[in-house]
Amino acid sequence: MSGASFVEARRRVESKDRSRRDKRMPVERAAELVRDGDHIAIGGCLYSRTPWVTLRELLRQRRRDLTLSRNLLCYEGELFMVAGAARGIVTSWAGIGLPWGLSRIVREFVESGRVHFDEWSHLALGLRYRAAAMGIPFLPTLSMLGSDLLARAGARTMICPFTGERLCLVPALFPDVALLHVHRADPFGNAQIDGYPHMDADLAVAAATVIVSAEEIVDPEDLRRHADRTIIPFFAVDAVIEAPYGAYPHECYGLYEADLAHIDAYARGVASGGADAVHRYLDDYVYGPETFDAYLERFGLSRLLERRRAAQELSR
Amino acid sequence: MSGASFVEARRRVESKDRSRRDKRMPVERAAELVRDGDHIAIGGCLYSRTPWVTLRELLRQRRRDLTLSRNLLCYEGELFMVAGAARGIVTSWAGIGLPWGLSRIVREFVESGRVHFDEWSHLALGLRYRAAAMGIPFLPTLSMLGSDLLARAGARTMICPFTGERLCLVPALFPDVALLHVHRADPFGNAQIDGYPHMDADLAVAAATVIVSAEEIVDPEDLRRHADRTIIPFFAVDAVIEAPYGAYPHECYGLYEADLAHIDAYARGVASGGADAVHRYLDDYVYGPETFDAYLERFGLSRLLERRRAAQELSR
Amino acid sequence: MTYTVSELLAVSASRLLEDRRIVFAGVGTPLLASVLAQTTHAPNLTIVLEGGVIGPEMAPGRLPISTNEMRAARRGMLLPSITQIFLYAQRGFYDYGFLGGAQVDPYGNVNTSFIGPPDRPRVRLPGSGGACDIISHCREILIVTTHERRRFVERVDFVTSPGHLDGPGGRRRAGLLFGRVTKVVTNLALMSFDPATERMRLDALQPGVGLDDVRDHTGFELPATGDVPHLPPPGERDLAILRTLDPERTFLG
Amino acid sequence: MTYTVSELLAVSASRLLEDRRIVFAGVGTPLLASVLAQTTHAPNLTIVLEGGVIGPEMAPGRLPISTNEMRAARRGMLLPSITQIFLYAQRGFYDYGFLGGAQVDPYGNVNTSFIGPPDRPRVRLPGSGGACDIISHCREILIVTTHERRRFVERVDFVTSPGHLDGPGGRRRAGLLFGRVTKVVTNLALMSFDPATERMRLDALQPGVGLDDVRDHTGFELPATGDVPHLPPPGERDLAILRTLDPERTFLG
Repeated sequence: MSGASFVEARRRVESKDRSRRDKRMPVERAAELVRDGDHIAIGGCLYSRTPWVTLRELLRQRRRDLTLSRNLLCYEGELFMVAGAARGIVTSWAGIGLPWGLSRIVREFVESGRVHFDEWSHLALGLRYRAAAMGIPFLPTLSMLGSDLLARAGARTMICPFTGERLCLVPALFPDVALLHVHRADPFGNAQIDGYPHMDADLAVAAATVIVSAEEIVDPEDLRRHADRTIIPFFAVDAVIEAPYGAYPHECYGLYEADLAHIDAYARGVASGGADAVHRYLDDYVYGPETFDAYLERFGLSRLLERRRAAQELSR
Repeated sequence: MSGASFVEARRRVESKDRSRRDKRMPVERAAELVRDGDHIAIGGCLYSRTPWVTLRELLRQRRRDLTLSRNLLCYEGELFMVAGAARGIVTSWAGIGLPWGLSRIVREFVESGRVHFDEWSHLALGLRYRAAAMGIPFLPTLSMLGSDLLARAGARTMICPFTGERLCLVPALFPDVALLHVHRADPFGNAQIDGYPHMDADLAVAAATVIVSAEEIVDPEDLRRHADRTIIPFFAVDAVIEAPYGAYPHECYGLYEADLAHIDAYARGVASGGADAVHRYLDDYVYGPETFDAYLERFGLSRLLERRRAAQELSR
Repeated sequence: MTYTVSELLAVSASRLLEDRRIVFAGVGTPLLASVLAQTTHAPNLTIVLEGGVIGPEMAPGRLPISTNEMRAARRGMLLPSITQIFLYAQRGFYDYGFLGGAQVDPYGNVNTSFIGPPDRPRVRLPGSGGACDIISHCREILIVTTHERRRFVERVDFVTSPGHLDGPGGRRRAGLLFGRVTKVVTNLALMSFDPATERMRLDALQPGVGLDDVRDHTGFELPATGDVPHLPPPGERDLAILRTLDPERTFLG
Repeated sequence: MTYTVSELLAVSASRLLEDRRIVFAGVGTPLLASVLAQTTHAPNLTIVLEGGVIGPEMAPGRLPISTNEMRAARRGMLLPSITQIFLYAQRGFYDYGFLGGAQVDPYGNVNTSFIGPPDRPRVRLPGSGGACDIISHCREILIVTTHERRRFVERVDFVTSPGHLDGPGGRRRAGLLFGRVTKVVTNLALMSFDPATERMRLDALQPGVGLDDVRDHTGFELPATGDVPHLPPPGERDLAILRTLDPERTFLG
């Protein structure tokens, strides 16, 4: 559940094929890289750059016993819980957003013990990914000191040999798989993100297997022209999926705003209908549409284009 | 010599004026922010983005007892040693470059004990700056383990509480001042770098006082349009200097190539003439020209333009 | 002049923010308070948002629901990673941080994790998010929340975010060398912490509120030193600005 | 066919680099060897340079003098910070690392810091640069250097870069869990390390070199198992490629 050990994590990087090669594949094949029981780190944050195209396929392929980690977990967590795909979450916060209050589903599954909720502070979880990305077994921080999170989460304290003061040590988190959705990638897996990068660059280097979906697959020459903007290196990436609107109904900075009306409808449905409403949503948006294109068609082209215009207006 | 302590470093950030305000000033005034005895971290690397405009002014203002730190120290170190301005260097490597062999000046000053050479591995020094930038007293690494550098440099080891294995801990390095040369900055100190960023972003946040020279001062609106490229935040910066060719005769990525012929002439002069040659160089390029423009004129416009064309050709 | 609880909280909090400072703000009341301060007495206040935005400028009618969305990034000066945003806090760059919470105790400890015993909670709350980090790293922490007896408890069920912990020396012993909780703003009162005990004390009352109202809604003893003044009510201009910012009253209630 | 020592070293080293791998290369011989490998048997070899470049493609006649300059960044795919470049190494992404040194001992420990006692050195050398990091983090380390008795010493004056330290278990005891020095390439021989003792042993001789030549130029015992074969000489095509890459012979000597 907590990912690979430090030594194992290094061995997995050493032994995987890190060569520069064409890694494009359909999402159906990419999702096969994920196994039951894996720890999956989800890129983006809340309803920004959520890798829906790949998450949806994991649900369709009925993966089981997954642990999901994410800095702020949005309602994708609810879908995995209700679908019986997740046995644990590692996050600093689980919900949807301020206007929607507590998540009824998270409460049901966590309070009843069906899903384990491993809580870290936002920075502490970020540092766990970063420690892994740096190839070290932990990072020190002043976060979580004095809080009840520290002992419960499994962090440790030490007396700093340089200052003589107490420090919190958070262990590296090496996910089995990272799912990232980016603005553009080349076929080798080099990738760029516009706007806020959240924690994706660390996730890409922390995980043993990395699946990148991209709004656009571009020629390596196009990325080379702005090489200083490329933040995910090909040698970390195992699969590249072409997926315009791949984060929808969540946002992709500069390209489309989140479909808040859709999110609101989902949240209201679940607030009144509970898990049943989530089952219906799974039927309608996950199990029903056979392809990601068919899924997008459920939202309708005009809605997609409207969200794109809204984004263009905002980034002007 | 090793910069501020952990607690003092935080207090200095808290108590400095971090407000968003116009920080443009001439280099003469910016250099007055540096005091005798300060630890100065130098941005860029070797002969890339060396902040010559500010370094030259510190020499002109006859600062004393400085400690210079830099990941790879180029011959600016020789100038400070011969000018009597430096009592110590903290670096992973001191020289000029492969074709020029050992530095006669570094050998003379270090072997005779006049200048202390505090050696860290390249990564270890980078992690010292990064620990400071992260606001933590140390970072763990596997670098320097087993080497004689570890004990000599003042790193420590610990048994990792998560793996049970030995780790090296490198202490945060909080410079008194960081000198950075960048491609563009706004008057508040927000700054962008094109090409390889070296360690400048960490230095900017590690140091108590930050002096940024920029090829170009731009309107804040211009930076906002590509906010995801801005890597130095205004709240860390204390002075902004407008200085086209501010790194010359070293390179500035995409704008001008290093003047290797000039560097070669300097190196050959010192190889045969020793400290006397450095004194002459100081007279000719530092104490002589009263302004940075006058300094650039010593190289000649056609040379500057030729180096610019060479850079454009390379980055095409 | 009538106003909602959220409007009152936003105005009261905004008055605590000095110009030329840097505030780490969440969405909702903290962001309203910060933008209001920018529009009135603190034009050079810089806002930082957890999702990865430094120096955004909010558009009226387009306030973000989360700090991780395009509306939050509008006109941002820097867009760092989330980890970087918090590391700047740990390094000491941010003057103010805002916190709310399901439970707050007299030492300013805050719980956003569990109601009831953590191993078998009555309510599993959403969790820390950045709250534990904000309270650990920002120079001054402002707790802003509605004033209810079940919220202001003698001992939080779980310390998600450490305030003064168990009183003098508590933070230091835990290793928290920097930052402190300084003020608590509610719809009934403005409070701070007694330097000797580091327990909450009453500084001022909101307009029309009596001492007994506050004590009835507080689950622990809340001492006051001498006469307790009343805070000035929200001004017309304050309310007009807030209502322009949030015309659909998503956050104003 | 005549060739310089540098040409011989570059060709011999290039033959050790497999296709589809990632090599952390310095300027001079390591870069020549890597580009030669790309041009011959390893078209999908990726070069990484310390100054902050991943996947550059070198232009003939424009080889960089340092890894921190525009010529080194030519057509680079990523340009990360220097610290990041090394952290990718620490995470385990790089297959090969190159080292040279003023002194090398039978365990592959390398000194680039001091000749003589560190507190009063006869020669203060330039220092580690990234050498200590490369030897600590890359999967396989290749030491490439000229073969001189004063260089190949029984004990280095100072361990700048830890090889096998004092033999079996040495790295592990020090905390170095990953990577190892695998080969030593000189103008006289190709060497590796005996798995039982982790001391250097002779694998092959350069063309025209005898066993005694090697032993005369080595300051420690250098065992060989059985007959020691000769390496094939540089091919005409190898040399032509190198000479096109470095027409001014800045690095080829």
